[in-house]
Amino acid sequence: MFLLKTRKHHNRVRRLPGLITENPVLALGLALPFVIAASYSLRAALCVFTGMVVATLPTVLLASLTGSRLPAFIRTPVYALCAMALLLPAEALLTAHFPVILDSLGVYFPVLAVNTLLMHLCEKEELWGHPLAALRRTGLALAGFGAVMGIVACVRELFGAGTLWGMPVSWISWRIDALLFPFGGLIVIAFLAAGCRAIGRLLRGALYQSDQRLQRDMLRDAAHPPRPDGVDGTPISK
Amino acid sequence: MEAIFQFLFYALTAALLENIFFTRALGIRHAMFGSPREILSHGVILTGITFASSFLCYGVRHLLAEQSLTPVLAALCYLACVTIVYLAFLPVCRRPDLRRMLPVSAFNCAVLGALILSSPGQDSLAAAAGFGLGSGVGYTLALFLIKTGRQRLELITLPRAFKGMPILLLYTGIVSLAIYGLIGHQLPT
Amino acid sequence: MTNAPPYIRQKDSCRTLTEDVLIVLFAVYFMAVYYYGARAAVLGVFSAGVAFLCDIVCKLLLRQRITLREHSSLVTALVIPLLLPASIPYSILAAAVVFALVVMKYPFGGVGGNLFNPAAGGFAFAAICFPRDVFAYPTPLERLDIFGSYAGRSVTSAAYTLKAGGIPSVGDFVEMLLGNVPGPMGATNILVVCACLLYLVIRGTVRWQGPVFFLATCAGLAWLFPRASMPGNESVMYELFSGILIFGAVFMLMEPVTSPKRPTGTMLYAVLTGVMTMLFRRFGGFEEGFPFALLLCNAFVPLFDLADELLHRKIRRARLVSSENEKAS
Amino acid sequence: MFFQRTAPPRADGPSRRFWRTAAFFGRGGMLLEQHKDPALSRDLRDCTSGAAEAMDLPPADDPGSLSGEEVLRYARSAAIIDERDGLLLADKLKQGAKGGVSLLVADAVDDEPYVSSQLSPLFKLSQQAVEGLWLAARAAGTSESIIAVYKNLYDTRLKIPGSLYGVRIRKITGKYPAEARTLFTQQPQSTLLVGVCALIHLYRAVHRGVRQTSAFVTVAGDCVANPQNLEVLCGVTTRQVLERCGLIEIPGRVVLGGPMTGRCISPDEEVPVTPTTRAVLAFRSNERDRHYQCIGCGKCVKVCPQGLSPVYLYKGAQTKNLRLLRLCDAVFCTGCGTCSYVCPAKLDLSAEIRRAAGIVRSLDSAKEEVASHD
Repeated sequence: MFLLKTRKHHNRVRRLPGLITENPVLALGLALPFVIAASYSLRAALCVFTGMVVATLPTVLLASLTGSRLPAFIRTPVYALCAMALLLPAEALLTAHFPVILDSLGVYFPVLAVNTLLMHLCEKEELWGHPLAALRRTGLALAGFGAVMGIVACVRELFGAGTLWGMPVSWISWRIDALLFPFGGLIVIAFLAAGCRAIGRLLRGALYQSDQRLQRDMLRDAAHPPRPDGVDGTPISK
Repeated sequence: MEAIFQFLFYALTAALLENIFFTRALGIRHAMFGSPREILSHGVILTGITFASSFLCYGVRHLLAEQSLTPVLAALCYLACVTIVYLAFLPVCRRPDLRRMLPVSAFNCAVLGALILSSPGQDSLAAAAGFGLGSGVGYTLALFLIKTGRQRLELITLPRAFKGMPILLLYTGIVSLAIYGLIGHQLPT
Repeated sequence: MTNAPPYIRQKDSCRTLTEDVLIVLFAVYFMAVYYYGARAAVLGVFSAGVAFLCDIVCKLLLRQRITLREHSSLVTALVIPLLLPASIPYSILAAAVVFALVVMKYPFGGVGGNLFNPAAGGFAFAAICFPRDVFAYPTPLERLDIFGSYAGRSVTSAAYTLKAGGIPSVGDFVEMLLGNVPGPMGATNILVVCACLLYLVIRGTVRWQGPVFFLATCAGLAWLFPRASMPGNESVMYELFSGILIFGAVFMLMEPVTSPKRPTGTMLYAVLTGVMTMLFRRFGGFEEGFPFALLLCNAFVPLFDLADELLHRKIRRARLVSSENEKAS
Repeated sequence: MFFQRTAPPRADGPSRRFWRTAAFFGRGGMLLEQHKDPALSRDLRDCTSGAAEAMDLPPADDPGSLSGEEVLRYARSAAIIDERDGLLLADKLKQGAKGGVSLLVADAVDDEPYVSSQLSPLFKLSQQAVEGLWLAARAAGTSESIIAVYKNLYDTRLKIPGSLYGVRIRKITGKYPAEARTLFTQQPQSTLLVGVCALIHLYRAVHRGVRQTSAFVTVAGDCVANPQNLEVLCGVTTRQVLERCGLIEIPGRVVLGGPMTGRCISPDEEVPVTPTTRAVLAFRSNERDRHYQCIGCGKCVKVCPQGLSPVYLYKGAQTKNLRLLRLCDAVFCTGCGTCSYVCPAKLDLSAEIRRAAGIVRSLDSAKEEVASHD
């Protein structure tokens, strides 16, 4: 198999596991409740994202430092309590700016302390003992999570409530209220995940086709090399 | 007698009406894989922990009723209760797979979500316990329903982009659309 | 037909099966046009057009063969307008049909794969997103202009008064039977729908156990727990004739793809749907609970089929044992 | 096609009666239009042009006094093959005699449409058939013998007498596949089914001392000019048989055996006729109805005589889901073809399920071998 371009693309993408290839929400299915039920408006999505960042980043750092030393059964409670403790300042900060949003989020802000993205990253043995790698991996995962939250929140708020960041948008005349409820989020996420998977497959197909064309050109060149053209096309003897 | 009625009423609403899986989309991670036996053990552990810690949380709520607790602080206390119940459960289950599954089943969105949701409305212990038990049982039934859906989806030739997680999310979305018809309005999250 | 035995096949195919339902639907459309004028027919043609476009796009995306012989999405598209009022704006009808096909049917693999009834899904989506338009009905026999939005006085249907706990004073038994009652476009003319049920059962497209057990359960529950203080039989009449109960029992309950495969499973499915419908009507948020109950019970159909398979596995074993005993004796 | 024995639970006592009544209701099968008429009413043409091979045994001078062993020796030297299942008639009769069979049944059950290759010899050469039946009864040592004939509502013009030369005729009516396959096979020890054509050949072997060189074949189908029953030499190719009956148009496909369980050969292929080919049918091929998917209408489930659910077996076979194939007992399928006949989506259910059942059977037998080794 001749996969020059595909391999080059794959090496480039492999270094960013969270954003492009293994998106934690769409591919691994982590932290789904927040993307489904809590991202009905852009501001709510921002609050949940900041809460997630504040809760996850330090906890994973702590996990990578103390992971191998703590016994198995005590690890999860420690991470959960640490994440919840970290959420306290985050909540104070966010109630200052968005008191109404945080109140309407209700259960979804405190539950950030036990979300599956956090547990998944803390239990990764390969990150134990390498705080820098853990930081990088968590950063990418959170970026992937934030990207999906942003897209879903924009779609749902724009078509669901006809507003963007609270301000009504002029060119939206009708509103689909179903998008604001959890089942609307589930359906949007399902189509987003399927779409991303289909686009990924199309991209890989295009790369493969270009590889095949490249191979055919190289074979044709190897078969009869292009004549090094002298003034009147006579071969220049080496 | 009145407590029993309240217990049953809250258990039923938590299990069928305000099912935390379909109406609040909490704990979807475990709906995607797992054989019926794993689902059963996950559900039983989850229900046990939620039920037990709902007693503790009720006690905590009464002790700290005076101070004005911010939601996250209250959640911290509930998490402490869950940890206590989790540590109490540890010596009970011996089997290695149960021991490995215990932390995952104890600390997930469904448990903490159910406890936080049960706090505002109820004033009596029976109501809180009923809500805890009902949400655990409702969550397990929801997982089994998704399991039968998954078995049915294996028989159909799905489009390639929808195989696996996307079609499961769509299936859950349609069932929660149906249950939304029963509630009719957005539940207080 | 093919080079695998048997080489002779029955004449009717999927096409004739769906054509039976189409013939019957035209009868209901005829009644709708009689009551609400040409707008009913234009709504049907419009939704059929939208469904055809969705078909083309989705089949191209799924790389499926586009044949004009398959009418199952046409049936869905023609059922949805009959559930909605005749004064429904065209945009909402288009949204319901697109949701029914693009979200409920094609992601599950096209024609034979959907697990949920697309028509019920389309109506549920429209009811949740645009409740004002879906539950405001024009009075029958009143001229509706074909295009544009409806400006007349929209009335509430019998289901609404039942939901509010009152006794619907819409009309006596004959009025409701003939459909001269404000309500969904096709679902109010009970007599025609029952004739359609008879035709479908005789043609074998619909198993009789489904609608019969479903309507029996609904009638029983309506008799036992009337929603307003009225005698049993009146409560049964109002419950069955209001909303889309009987129309749903004929066209949506026994959709071949989403209903159980054996008669025993159909009975359980119909009883559960009946109980759920009455539950949704009494405690639900919307005046019409049947589509939501149907979607929920479609999720239980794999369970009923599994129970059926285990039951018939025992029957086969019993037949085996009985044949062995005869051999031994 | 006896049942594939899997370990059945012992259901006895009152529950057994409940299950047996439940089993009775799930009879399944369906009423097929028989199309037997032009072929059956026409007379049986003998196309063997008198080529009869003499046997090493001389014809018996007094057939009435032959003992059982002598009849067996005639059958074995005439190498008569029973057209029902392709076994040697001599072996079947010997096994019947050894097993103490009480009832010998002359099987003229043509329950597949178009096919009447057992009915017309029975009625056209009934004297030879009955004499052959007595000889076979003596060979198998059975006390009682009857003739089983299939007739359903569609072939109204077929008049079946009550008895034939004193032998009672048992009419089997009802749906395809006929109960005879399931009724008689339920008591293999007490009954022995022998084909009518084999009995006719036994009579000729004993009385005329000729070997079996011919077979009775029905030639029918919507491409055949005049469908009829022929007695044809074995080894004659299907093309010659079809040309003898005349073809209206080029057939889309030619079927050996019944239309429900036969084997398809392409029109220009040359296949010799053997004693077990009961019919040669030529059909027009209309390839119009294709590309439907299963819409789960449940008609195949209602029609399956074994009470299986072909819709799930087909899905299990398509997605290679062995758990489902075993749950729904794919191995119980007898390949009668009614599910494919009735399927509105024109899917080849019975062929697919038979293939899957073969896979499941081979896997199970392989598993048993491995289990028996260690």
